[in-house]
Amino acid sequence: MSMEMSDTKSARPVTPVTIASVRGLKVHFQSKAGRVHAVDGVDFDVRDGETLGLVGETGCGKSVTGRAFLRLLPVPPGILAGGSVMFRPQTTCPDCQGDGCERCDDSGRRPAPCPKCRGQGCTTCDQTGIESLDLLTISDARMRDIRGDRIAMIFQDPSKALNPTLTIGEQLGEVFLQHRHADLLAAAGIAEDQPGWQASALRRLASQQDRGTDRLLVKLSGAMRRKHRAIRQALDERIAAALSETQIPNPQRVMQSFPHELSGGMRQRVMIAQALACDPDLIIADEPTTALDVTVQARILDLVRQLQTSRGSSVIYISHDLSVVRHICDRVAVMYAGRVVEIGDVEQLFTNPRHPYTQGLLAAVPTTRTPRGQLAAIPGSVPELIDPGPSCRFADRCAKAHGPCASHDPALQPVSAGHDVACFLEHPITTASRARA
Amino acid sequence: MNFERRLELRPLVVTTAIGLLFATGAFAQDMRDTIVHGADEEPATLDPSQVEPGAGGEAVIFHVYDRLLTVGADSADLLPSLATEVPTRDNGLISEDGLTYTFPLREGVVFHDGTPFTADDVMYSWDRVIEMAMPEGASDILSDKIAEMRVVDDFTFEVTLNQIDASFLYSSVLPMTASIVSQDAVEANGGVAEGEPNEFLSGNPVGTGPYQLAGWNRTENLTIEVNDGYWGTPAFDNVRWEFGLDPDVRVLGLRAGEFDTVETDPSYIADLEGVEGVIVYGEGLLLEPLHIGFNLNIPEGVLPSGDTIPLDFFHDVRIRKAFNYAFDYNAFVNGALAGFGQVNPHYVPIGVFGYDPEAPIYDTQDLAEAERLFREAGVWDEGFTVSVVVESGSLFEIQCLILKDSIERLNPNFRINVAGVAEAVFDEALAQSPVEYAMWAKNGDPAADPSAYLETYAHPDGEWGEVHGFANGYADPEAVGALIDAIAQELDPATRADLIGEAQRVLYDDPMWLIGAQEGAVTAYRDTIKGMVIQPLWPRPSMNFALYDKQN
Amino acid sequence: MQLRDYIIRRLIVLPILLLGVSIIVFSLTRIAGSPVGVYLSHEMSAAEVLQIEQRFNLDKPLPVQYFYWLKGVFQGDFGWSGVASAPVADVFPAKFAATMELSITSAIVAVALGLWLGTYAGVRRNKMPDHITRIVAVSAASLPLFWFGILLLIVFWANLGWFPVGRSTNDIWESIAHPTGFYIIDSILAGSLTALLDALWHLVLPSITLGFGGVAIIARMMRSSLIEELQQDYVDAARAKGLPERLVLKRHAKRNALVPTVTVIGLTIAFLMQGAIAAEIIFRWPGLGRWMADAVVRGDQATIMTYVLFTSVLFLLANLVVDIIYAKLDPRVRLGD
Amino acid sequence: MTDASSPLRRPSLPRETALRVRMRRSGELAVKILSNPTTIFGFVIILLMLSMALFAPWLTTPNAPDPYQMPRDWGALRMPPGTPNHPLGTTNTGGDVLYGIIWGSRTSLQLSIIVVSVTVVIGTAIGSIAGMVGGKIDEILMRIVDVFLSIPELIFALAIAAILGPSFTNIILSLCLVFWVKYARIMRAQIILVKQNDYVDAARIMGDSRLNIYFRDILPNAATPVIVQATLDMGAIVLIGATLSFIGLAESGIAEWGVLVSEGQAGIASGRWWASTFPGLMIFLWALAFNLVGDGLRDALDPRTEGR
Repeated sequence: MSMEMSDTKSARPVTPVTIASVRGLKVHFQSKAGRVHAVDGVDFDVRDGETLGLVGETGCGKSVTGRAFLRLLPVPPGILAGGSVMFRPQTTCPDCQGDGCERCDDSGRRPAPCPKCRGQGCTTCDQTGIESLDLLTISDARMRDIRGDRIAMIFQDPSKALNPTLTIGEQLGEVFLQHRHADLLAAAGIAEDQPGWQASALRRLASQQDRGTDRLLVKLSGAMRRKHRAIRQALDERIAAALSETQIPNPQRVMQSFPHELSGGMRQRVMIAQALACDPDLIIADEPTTALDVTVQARILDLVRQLQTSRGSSVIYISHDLSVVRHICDRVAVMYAGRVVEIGDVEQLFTNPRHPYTQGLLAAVPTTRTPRGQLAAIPGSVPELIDPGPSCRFADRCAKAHGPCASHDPALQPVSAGHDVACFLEHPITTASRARA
Repeated sequence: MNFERRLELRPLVVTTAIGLLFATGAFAQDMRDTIVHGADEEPATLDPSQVEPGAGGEAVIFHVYDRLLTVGADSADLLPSLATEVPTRDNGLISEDGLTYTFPLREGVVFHDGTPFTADDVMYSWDRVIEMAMPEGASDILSDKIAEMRVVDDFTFEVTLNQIDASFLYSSVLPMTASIVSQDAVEANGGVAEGEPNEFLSGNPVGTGPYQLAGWNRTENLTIEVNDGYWGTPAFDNVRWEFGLDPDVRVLGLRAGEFDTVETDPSYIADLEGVEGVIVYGEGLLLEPLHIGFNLNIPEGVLPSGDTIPLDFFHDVRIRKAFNYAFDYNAFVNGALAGFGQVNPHYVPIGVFGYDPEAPIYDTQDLAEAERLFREAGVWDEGFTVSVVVESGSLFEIQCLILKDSIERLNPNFRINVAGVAEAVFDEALAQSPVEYAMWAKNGDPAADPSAYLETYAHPDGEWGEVHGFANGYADPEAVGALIDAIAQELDPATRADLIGEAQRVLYDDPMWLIGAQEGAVTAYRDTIKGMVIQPLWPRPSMNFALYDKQN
Repeated sequence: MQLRDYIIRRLIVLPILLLGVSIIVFSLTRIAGSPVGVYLSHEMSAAEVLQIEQRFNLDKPLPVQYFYWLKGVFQGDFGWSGVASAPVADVFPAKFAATMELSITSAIVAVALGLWLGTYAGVRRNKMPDHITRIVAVSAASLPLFWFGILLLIVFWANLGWFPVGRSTNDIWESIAHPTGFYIIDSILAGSLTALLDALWHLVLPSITLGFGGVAIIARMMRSSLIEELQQDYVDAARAKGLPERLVLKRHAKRNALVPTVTVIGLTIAFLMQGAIAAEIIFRWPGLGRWMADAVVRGDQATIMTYVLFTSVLFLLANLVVDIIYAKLDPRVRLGD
Repeated sequence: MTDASSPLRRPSLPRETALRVRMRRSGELAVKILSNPTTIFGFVIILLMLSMALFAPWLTTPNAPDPYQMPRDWGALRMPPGTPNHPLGTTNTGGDVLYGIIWGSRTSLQLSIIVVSVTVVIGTAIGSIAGMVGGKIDEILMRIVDVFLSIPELIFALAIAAILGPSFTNIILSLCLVFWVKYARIMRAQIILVKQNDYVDAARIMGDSRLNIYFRDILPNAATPVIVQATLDMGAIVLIGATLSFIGLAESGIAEWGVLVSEGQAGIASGRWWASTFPGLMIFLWALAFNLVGDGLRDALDPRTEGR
């Protein structure tokens, strides 16, 4: 695939295993004025270990697409109007127990086997033997297991995404308690199937399913208090470890702090620590540096990059900042008005943009060579997405618009290996299938 | 209403309660029942020297103390009590000159604290009231009349009056002032000091009465229990007064059986008639005429700003008469009082000695006559505005509203402002002399003898006569004063009755009050109470619990 | 440390405010007239009135009278209640207990029900339960408490006869001792189930009446702040962690929504104090409110003064407690700024 | 620096456009307010009440000489609804309940208009002085406000009304004495907030007089919460005023809803429900209407709270 990719961007060569694929995703919002087609048929794949950039103007649907992975869409007024988000969770490689071997490309992880056929291949998994979940249709309980554990999210503004009334420790701890309570119990010396009401009470406490009486029991019984303290201690160790991984100095103190007592950069580090706590397969980073000072941005970006490489997680990096995307991503998908208009390797796309929108976007990025006072802009404004008709969404603003653009809807089609564009300039044959559909 | 259904729930609770009570044994021994009375007003004090006439304490004092004489249930006639005989001229206990009264006293009577009763106690009790002269109390009833008191021997007591006074014996019946307290108990607890309330006696009555105080939880209740060592006919049951309850709550409590007797007024009787287990008692009249006073003594510049009347407005007898003609008596008696009451002439109430039923009275609204008199007085065309001050929310206020409606309907230029004020404000307004309102409404204090009324409410030199300047209004003030004095001093009943009848006629022609009605003596009680009787001469609510027997 | 300083500062200001309140009310009462009326009967002579004025120092100049009143207050003497025919200080404890019992019960009803209802509606925004809650809330805020109480009386007492008026059934009340004056507590101390049931039975209608308005206020605020909190990023962040909705709601959204709601609960305390007057009149509850109403109608100034003073003490303390809870709930709050 | 001499005199054109913008905005605002059905419901009730108050002399025969006194029919006490001449029944003193309801709307209207206008003016003035002048004066005014805020409003008003004596005028007076505090506080806070805006600084730099700045730049921008609060208080004041008269602080016999509810309560044990029920319903509807309109106004003026 991306043969020209520089070493700094990926530590290891990847076989193009697709960890997630989005097909025909449509998310609409019901408003008083009508139905807003915020995301209207988005297709793309996320490959294992890669960083996929999702770029576009505000309101193009990139955040909604990102949130669809975690089903964090407000429903209503949001409507999941169609499509699928297939996700292949990874599991510790059974051959090397995570140490890294040939079969798992030294990553220590392999796609989880299909639970129905145990990896043998069946109709459910399309004979691949690999578990594949449609994140839009799985049960809420299954979704919760995936959230924070297999797929995590880094939010745009850490000052809003951290609960102001809970300490950092409490908020980070929730992730471990939710997904790693078995480890915590084990660390405290309680086996998963240990009988007895005391063990049950502690298990409930460790998995945040405690009843009102459980806390009382812990207060009353000395033995339980000791065990509980052991759980808390194991938890604290994990929280501290997660924090120091994001290069937070003095994690013990930070754990006791409330979000408003930390700087913006520190808060985003906390968010990152929280997202990475359970070694997720996929991280949705929704403009994680927009709310930060420029000086802090770079350090945070480096940190994300570094942690991602060391863990081999995949990242969907949502941003409107092309220079950042170019710096950090392996591949880029350009979105416009609820559609992906161009997708490809970062070098290909930046050196040879094919879609007029991408071209305009790139031209708008000021470089050191841009003369003073000559900032380019794309004329016109983003169209309203209420009940759009069959036409290229960009047609109104496109200098190269011609015949079919106004009456037909272009589809994403390859122009070169790993580089797809949806534009009639590239595919003059009227493939108006979507318009008729 | 669906009252029966409300009662259905009670057995459930009561059964549980009884079960529990038996378990604790709280109810086990006491064979005596307790009559529970829903009272109107809590006593401020139980000291006979300090209790106000008509205040809640008077009823308690009535039951725990005795007086020298008493009034029976059936009539206004005097009966012996701590004195063994009622002094009369015939039995020689009133001296020939009518000034000296001798009271032979009962022997072997003991106070609740065990000390014996003697003539010294009588002397001490009356002296004490006169000496303390508490402003709240009514010491002048004794001090105005008595020239000298003497202890003749242990069981003979003598009083000499300033002048002949036909109503004096009734003074010895009044629970406030005339009750006999234990000298030893008082001397041991603060003694007597002029103008200083006695703390001990205000909460710890030591008397000889048929009851003794058992407990007083301020703001909640007061219990008296039967005095087993009583010299006279013993009482049947203990009594508990429950305080702090609105009239309608008392009525409900009676319906629900929480109370055996209640203090109520005619407007609630409709809610009680026909209720199972409740008997409505509606015989006789209270001796507290509901009146509206005319002020004939208004100083310059004190009237409320809206009033347009001249200061001598009520000096004109035609105007006073016109008001009396204009009032809608029917609305008051049959509407507000629900028929429990009677139109009353003037200050010789129905039921006191000497009342002459033949004398003319204002008893029907006569608007034509009222108009004629107003025109004659020259106020018809110009009109007037006058304020009448009254306690807001009271029956008296309703009387004022009826007056307002009556007068204002007569002529749109006539305006009556009903100035409803708080009770304390009203009391303060009336304590001013002269009063800063042209009119006010309240009721009279009960008395057993017509002279008490006539002197207080009609005599130009009497209490209100002075304050209101009756002398400015009577056609012949001296004659009225002389007539009332004569009634007070006339000891021959027949002659006295004639004089009283004459006074009624004089006061009809020259009225100083507008008397809306004489309120009916009504009450209601549970049918478990036997022997119910009401005597308006007993302190409010005119009940003597010693006569009532509760039978379950 | 900072919180403690704040509390101390507030407690120091409290008596100053009370002094201000007492001066205002005292001067107002005395401008309108002497309180001598409660000691008088309507047929006293001027000399007798003067005698009584001297006994109570009412013949002195106004500032001296205020000094005597203040001195009395410090000695626990609040004057003579003409309404209760007893010293204010003697009557106060029992009435206070009665009112507190009612107010606390109502507050519990209002807070518990209000929070629950607000949460229920807020989570189901724009669905049926939410619409109903909104209608109930706006209606309840407009409902004259005294009228609502009367409607309850008409239905549940006069017609159905399910609930009584007053505070207790007399015989049951008499059957136990009253060391605290709180009927519920006393009945538990006495171990009397009958008395406890009697206490609760009498509390039902008045506490519903009194609590209802509070429910509305609290539910309304809880609903709107919960809706606001549910739109915050940190709620999505909590969901993104994989937390079950129960915890997202309880630990994150609801807890934070409580912050603004707590200030409204503070307002509800004032609402309860005010409402207690009408509720006590309607249900014949022998508490401070009814006493105050009687005092107002009969011009009993000593009672009015005491009531106003105690109400403002309670009110200020309650507000202080609310501030403290507020600071505890939200670490960002810096008190006293 | 006077306006005329100032070289930086503000051109008159922007003010006109500002006015036009404001007019356009108020048109939009009206549309926005009226798009809410519950607000319209509130308006309808208010209109009905107002017309009832306006046409009271034609709807009933006014009681002579004082129409604000209940006409008492002493021959028809405690009559149930449906009695001839008394469609909604009579009170304990023979007052016609329907008459009380109709004329009570006038009493309530007087009460709320007088109290709200007086307290808004006083409160705005005091709050403005505190907010504009600041310093010692602000400090003193706010300490006075603190004292007033140490007692719940109704209880303070109750105490004052009790002292003044029972009359409807005194209820109005006592509410005026208590309610201004609220507006003073809102106004002061708003002014301090608005003062921080750049356009106020700009106006100051331009050399506008303080009074000018206050009336042109600060007051209009600070008034919104006061307007909303005043609308809500139109209802709340009738509620509190009725509570005071219920407790017994109005003169008796006056056609006032709270008085009627109070008079009626004595009869409910005996099944006379009507004398309390109907007037209470009127108080409820009155307060409800103003609450609905006030809420609608707040939603329209402060979009942040919409739908709550």
